[in-house]
Amino acid sequence: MKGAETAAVLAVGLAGAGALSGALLPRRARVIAVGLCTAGLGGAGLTAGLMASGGGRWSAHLPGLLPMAGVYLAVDALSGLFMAVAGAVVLAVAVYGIGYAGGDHARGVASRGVQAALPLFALTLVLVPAAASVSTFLLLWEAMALTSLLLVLADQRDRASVREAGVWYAVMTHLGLVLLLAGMALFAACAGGETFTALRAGASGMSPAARGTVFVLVAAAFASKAGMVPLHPWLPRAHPEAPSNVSALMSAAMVNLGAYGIVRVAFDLLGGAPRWGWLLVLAAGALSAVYGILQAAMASDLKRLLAYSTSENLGLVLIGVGAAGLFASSGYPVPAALALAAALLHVANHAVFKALLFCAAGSVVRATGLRDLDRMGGLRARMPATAGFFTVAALGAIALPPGNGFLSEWLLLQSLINGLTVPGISTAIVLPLAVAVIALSAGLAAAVFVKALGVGFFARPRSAEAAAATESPPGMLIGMGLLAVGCTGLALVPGMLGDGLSRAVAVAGLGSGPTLSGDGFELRLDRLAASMSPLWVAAALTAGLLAAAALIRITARRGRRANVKLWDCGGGAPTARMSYTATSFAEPLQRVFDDVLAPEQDVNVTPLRESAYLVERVRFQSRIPDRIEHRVYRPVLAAVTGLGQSARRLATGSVHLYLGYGFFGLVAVLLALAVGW
Amino acid sequence: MTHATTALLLTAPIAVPLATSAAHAATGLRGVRPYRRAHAPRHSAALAHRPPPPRTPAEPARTTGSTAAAGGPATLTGGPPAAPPGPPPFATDGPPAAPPFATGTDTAARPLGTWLGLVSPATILFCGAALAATVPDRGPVTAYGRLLRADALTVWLLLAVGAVAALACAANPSHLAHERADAGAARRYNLLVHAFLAAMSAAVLAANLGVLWIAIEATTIVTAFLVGHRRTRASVEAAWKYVVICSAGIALAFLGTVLIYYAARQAGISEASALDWPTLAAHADRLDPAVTRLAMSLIVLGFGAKAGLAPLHAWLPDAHSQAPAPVSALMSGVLLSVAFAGLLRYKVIADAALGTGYTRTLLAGAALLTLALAAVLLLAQRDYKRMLAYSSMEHMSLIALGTAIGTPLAVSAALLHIAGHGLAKTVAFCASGHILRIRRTARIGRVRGLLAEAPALGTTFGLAVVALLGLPPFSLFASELGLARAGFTAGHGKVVAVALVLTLVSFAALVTRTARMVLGPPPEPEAVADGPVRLGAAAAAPLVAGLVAAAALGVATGPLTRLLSAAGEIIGRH
Amino acid sequence: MNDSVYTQLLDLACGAFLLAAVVVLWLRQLSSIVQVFALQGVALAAVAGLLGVHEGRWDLLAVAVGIGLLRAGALPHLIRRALAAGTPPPTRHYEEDVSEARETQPLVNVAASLLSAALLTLLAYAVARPLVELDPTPATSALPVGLAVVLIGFFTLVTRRRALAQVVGFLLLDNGITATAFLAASGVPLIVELGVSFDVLLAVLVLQILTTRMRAAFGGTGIDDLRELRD
Amino acid sequence: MKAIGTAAVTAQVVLVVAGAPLLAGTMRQVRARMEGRAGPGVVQPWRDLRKLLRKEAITPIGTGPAFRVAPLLLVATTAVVAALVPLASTVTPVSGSADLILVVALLALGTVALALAGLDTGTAFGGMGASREMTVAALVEPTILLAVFALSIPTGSTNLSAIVSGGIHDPVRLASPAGLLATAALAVAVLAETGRLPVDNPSTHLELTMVHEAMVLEYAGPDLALVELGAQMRLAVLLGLLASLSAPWGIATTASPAALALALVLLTAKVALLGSALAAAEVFWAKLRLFRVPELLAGSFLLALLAVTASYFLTGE
Repeated sequence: MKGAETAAVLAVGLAGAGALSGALLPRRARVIAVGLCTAGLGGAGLTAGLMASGGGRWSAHLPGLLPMAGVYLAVDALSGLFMAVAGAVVLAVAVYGIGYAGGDHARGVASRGVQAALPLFALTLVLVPAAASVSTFLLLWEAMALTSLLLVLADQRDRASVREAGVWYAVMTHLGLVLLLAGMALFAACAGGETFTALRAGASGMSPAARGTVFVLVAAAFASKAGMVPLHPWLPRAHPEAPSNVSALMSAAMVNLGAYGIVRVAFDLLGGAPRWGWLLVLAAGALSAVYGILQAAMASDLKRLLAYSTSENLGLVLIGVGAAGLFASSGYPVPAALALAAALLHVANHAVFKALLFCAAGSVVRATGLRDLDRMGGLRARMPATAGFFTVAALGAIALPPGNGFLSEWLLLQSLINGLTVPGISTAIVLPLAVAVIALSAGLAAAVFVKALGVGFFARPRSAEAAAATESPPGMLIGMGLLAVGCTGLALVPGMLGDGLSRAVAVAGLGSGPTLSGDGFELRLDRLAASMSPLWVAAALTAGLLAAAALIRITARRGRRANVKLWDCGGGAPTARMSYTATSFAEPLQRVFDDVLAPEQDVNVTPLRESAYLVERVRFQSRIPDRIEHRVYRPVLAAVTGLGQSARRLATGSVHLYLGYGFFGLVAVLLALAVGW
Repeated sequence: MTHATTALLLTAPIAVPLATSAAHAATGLRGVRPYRRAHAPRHSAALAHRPPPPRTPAEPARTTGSTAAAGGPATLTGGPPAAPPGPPPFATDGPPAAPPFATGTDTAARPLGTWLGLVSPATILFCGAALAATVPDRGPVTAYGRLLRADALTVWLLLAVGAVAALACAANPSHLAHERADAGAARRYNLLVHAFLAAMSAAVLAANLGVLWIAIEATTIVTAFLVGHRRTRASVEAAWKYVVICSAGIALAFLGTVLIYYAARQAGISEASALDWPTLAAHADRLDPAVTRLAMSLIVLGFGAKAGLAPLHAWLPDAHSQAPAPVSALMSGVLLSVAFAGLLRYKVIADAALGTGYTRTLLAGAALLTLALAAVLLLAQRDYKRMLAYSSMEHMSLIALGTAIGTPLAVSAALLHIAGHGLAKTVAFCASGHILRIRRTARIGRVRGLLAEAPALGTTFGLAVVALLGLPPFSLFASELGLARAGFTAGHGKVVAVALVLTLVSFAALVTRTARMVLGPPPEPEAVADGPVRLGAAAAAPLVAGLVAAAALGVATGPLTRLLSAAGEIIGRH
Repeated sequence: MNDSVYTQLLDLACGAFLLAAVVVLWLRQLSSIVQVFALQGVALAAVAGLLGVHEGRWDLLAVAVGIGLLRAGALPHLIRRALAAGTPPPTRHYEEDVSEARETQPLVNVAASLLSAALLTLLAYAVARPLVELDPTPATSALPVGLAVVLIGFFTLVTRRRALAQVVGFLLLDNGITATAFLAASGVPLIVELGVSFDVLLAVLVLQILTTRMRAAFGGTGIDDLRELRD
Repeated sequence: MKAIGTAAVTAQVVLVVAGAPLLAGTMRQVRARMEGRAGPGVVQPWRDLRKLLRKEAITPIGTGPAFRVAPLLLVATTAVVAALVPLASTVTPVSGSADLILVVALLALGTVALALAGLDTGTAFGGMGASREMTVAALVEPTILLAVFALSIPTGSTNLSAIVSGGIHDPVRLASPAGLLATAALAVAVLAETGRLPVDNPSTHLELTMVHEAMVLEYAGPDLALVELGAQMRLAVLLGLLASLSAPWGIATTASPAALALALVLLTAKVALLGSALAAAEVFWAKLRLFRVPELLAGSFLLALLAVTASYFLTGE
């Protein structure tokens, strides 16, 4: 496979060139050079991925690199799909990044360190799926963590929250690495080899206990990278604080590698995991989907909302992967292949529309400097193109027909509904609940993105910054345009991914024949009487629209549409402060899910000095804390700091104590020897 | 490689540093003393100033009685008057006015000091490289009737000593310049540093276990004065603790050596070669198990003390935080590993005599205990130099864990870890020296926005800590990865898992502290108005070189691969 | 010099050696502690000399004389000089002597110290049992005395509050090790013995200089003042 | 054969467009009669529509394309649903892709469009209506999809034609507990979806209680006509869907014009009957407080969940 190999080498070369130019060139030239190199790198990754998912396989072994281990690379259909997704996102976001980093507000993003780290981060995103040995995978995994940490800390000088987010991100990512290192090292030890081929060969000989431990450790590590609930606190901190083009890359490409890891290790290398393991994955996915979208519904910070929505979408992906594993482990490969195909399609869909959402959010932040939805408004009139792109992406995110999110959720529901043919108590209980979770998260997602779009972009500006907003420069619009084309392409012509998905599923050891086929315009599930042609649905909708417009045109009186004041109940023109903000929009939902969210509200009244009855000022403050983080992480942090404080007594500085340690150590050892240990 | 050249290659690393330190001593004696310090009336000067240079530094002459006490009691200077409980604000020398008696001669010594300082590390590196070309293929070489010997392990350590020494000696001039030390102190400092290098090279090259012990005890004695170089209360306290605890520990190790000697004599090995390592390693199976078991326990306790392992570890944070930056870099970077290499020699003997079980349990126990102590004490750490010292303890326990696992892969990983940690820790300590100079405080809480105020210094310090955290592309990542893989493959999964969790705890502690220091806006915005604090090319060069070397080692060991696996074979053969 | 006389003399010397260590633990006055330490040096030289005579090795005798000079002469002299540099003991004897010359109250009171010395000696005997069984000559059978003095030396090092008392503790530890070396294998090779003695001498010199510096910095040699470097 | 299918589809759409206002008129008439009032007559909604269509088209200041496209999208989605759902015949060219999940999604799309229009006006009523509508829609979604899950179990597919023809050939399935539970859950969901009484009072202008009405407060003239028509069509289609799922007799399964005509007549009868029954029931119902609606929806969700699990436990697969 000459093509894929040259593409990979080209990618590495461009990354190196990008990093050097990022570090050395002056500011203007640096941003453009890095943008072009990263875009080229994304293109190379995309071509390599498409070639691989088209059936090509290549592998490379570089013994010289990475002492005591050597670097192994290999690409097959599964890694090809993820490389293609990562490459596409990197390409579009790099083009967008040129405009974004050029602005005067982006002093942090355009600094040398960040611009040098950006191409390296993009390279790791493209290369992680190509790793083919434990050491190479961990090397690329940690390199991705380090470069993304540098990028998250781009604006660390301006805000303390960025620094705190950076520390949380570094420690949580290292927790993930420790779990992954333990799991993969145990796997390599049991399988007696380090390369993935050796792991595949040795996997059958593993004891169920070892297999279960490896699965739990590795799944936990990858779930934390995908932002699944118990290990998610870094996601709603790192994504909003990172520059928007970086959070687009992280949300659209990096979190997918969490899902890739679980599929690669559990399906391909381990050759299937225990049933309880898959139930765990499914449960984690479901919990993250609901909890993520609930927190998104409550968030009034636009980028925090999008970060929690990433957690929800990855939850849906893991529901698909968990269901596929469940069906496969009870010996039904057909529904398993379908569920896995649905999960992989949702990864692709989510990557494209989430990247576009973050890019649009980035251009809003660039134009207004605001992230708080409550103070935005009226941006549609001032930034029509960005509002248009945000609408296209929101349509994908709310998973309704003309959007691309609908297809993967439809496929996921089909696989779960038809999964009931698999016997067993667990499926009978788990599948309906999974369908209910998907439905609830889809419904809440609709509410979230109506809030984001309606409150953020429509009606009148609620702050001076929003009123002074201007449209983004063409560079950013072209980047967003590319992603919008991707969204509509995936929405209307899903069939083009069809055979790529089937091959990826076959690599995971599930599919014998093609699970879903389609002549480009239609998605037909072969073994089930279900098919979906999104193009026809869109055509029917436009026809209906034109018919209704024609109905009005014919019957209504000729004459222009008059502009009229909004109805003001006779009390004077409605001001911008009267319109609904994100917090008020979410108030009914918050009241419905009150016990889950446990909002903290405090009112403090400052009476006048003279008399307690006269009130000088009343301050109301309401905050929706991340409950799981409070319930799980706060005690742990308190315990650790307590341990640290009490441990200071171990080093009180007295020479007697220090020598006493030595003396008791000596006496203890001698006693052990005397007793004849 | 004729016998003469090997003899030269083996003696040069010891002889040249000794010659350099003698040269410094000579300039001290010959130097014109233009003044005779009038014996000012003895009263405790209110504001302590730098005590006048002591008598000629050639030989720590027998100071007579108390009258010649150096300077009045150095009261606390600098730092806020209401010193909070807990570690005292760093008693810097205070901004000493240029000592009235700055002699004219020291400016002449300045250029002499810079390139003279680099001669000995260059020799060590050159000899190491020359030996590295031959030893892995043709086997060990000996000289002076089996007194000095170089096998793959020795060569690897020589290279590590040379590299770290090169960085530290390159950082010496800028450190001394900024300390505005007067000529006598600077001369005494250089003399001791080169003696220190000579002692370390001797310890590494020694084939006789007795000579090994003597060399390591010599390092303690030489560094005692280096730790106490600043003459403040804290450095005297640190020096005292360092000498007492290390000497007690090393004495136990000598008892262990004596018992090994006794067992060897009872096993019929002739008196001349009873302490010679190769013969001992060859005939170790004939040693009496009970005596060897007792001896090995004492040696792990003794050499463990010098290598920073529990239970006699407590001197390390005090000594490394009070010593001048290049010295603590040398001590943390490579002295701990040289002492640990001594322990490795004994491990080979004990494994042959007792089987690998005993030493593994001892070493793994000491390693986990030290790792736990370091992690817990890092959690609430408030002084960044002590933080770096505890990080050295953490890395030394990982190295001990690697050797405890014992397979060739594990030992190679441990050796690579020694080299990587040496380089990264040297850069970190030298950078911390500059931070101390710029911000005049060692408290983490009072250092803010380093990247904003001094970008070059902040970047190098940040990257050094990134390397210490075990992140790619630095070699500590590759070695920790190798360690974990070897541990699990050798069946010690649980021990390695516990170690990984403890490294996570210290990772978290290190990240929170370094982030607080390095990130953030500049402390006084107007201070940065006139441009950030420049570090200067001379001071930045060693730091950048160290980071580049650590990264290169992490990407590929290249020519050293053969040497590393050979060294791994020696220790982890069985 | 037949065997029985040699064994009795050897045991006498080892007994004196151990007794000196216990007495050091017992005393308070630093100057008398140094006195007893010098006696212990003489006993150690006697042990070495007896072994030299018994095995007829002249180098061993020379080493014994060297050991005697160092451990009974040079080291005590250094410590006395350091002691003299401190504040002189008060002339009026009714005044409680808080000068540096007295080990006011060690960390562990004297009774407890003696008890623990006894326990440590028992431990030394238990640990040394396999060493003795390996080669049951009269010399090796006295090995436990060496180990006991090592443990007692370490105990003194740990519990003393005066700097110079700690130095004496360290030297006791070192005497014990040298005694073990002589009793076990009649001394380590000459180069090693020379090196070790030189190192010990240097160590004591360093400690002595540090004591003077400590007196300058802290105004006294109490170890409890050394508490400022803490976490 | 295809001609009959297309004829069936066009007939369905025309019947729904024309019949919806009449259905609304009959329901109001039934309700008036039961409350002792004379009632404006069945054709009144058509008269209102004609009046509104002739009024002047207006655009409130500050509103954008969302406000203008929403009514068109509402009518379009309902028309497409009317085409897809096998109200009259299961053998139509589009019955292949008549997927129940697609139908539910299209209806949700209409709701989202209207909510966005409400927010676009920027007034308090628009925001309040949109927020409440999206809350209710989000809570209804699980019930509807679980009801779909329950209905699709016997036929093994979510295709509506398959479900309906399955129901026709095997009527016992409709009377089974799973079928009944699913229909009950679907009925409650339809009430919530169309904004009928227990969830929202369609004829109220009291800002504290109105949900659907608040979003469309700013519409006037032809746009208001479209919104009204869209709401009535949505009610008609959903009642038709409910009828064809729970009582599928009479739906043409063969492509013969006679069967088609009979099916259309029966469809109108069934929907009129169902509409008047709903109107009669509404007389006795009072509107639930907004924050008691989730309890109602939770109850219907439980019905749907029981429907799914019941069908599993009973059939013992």
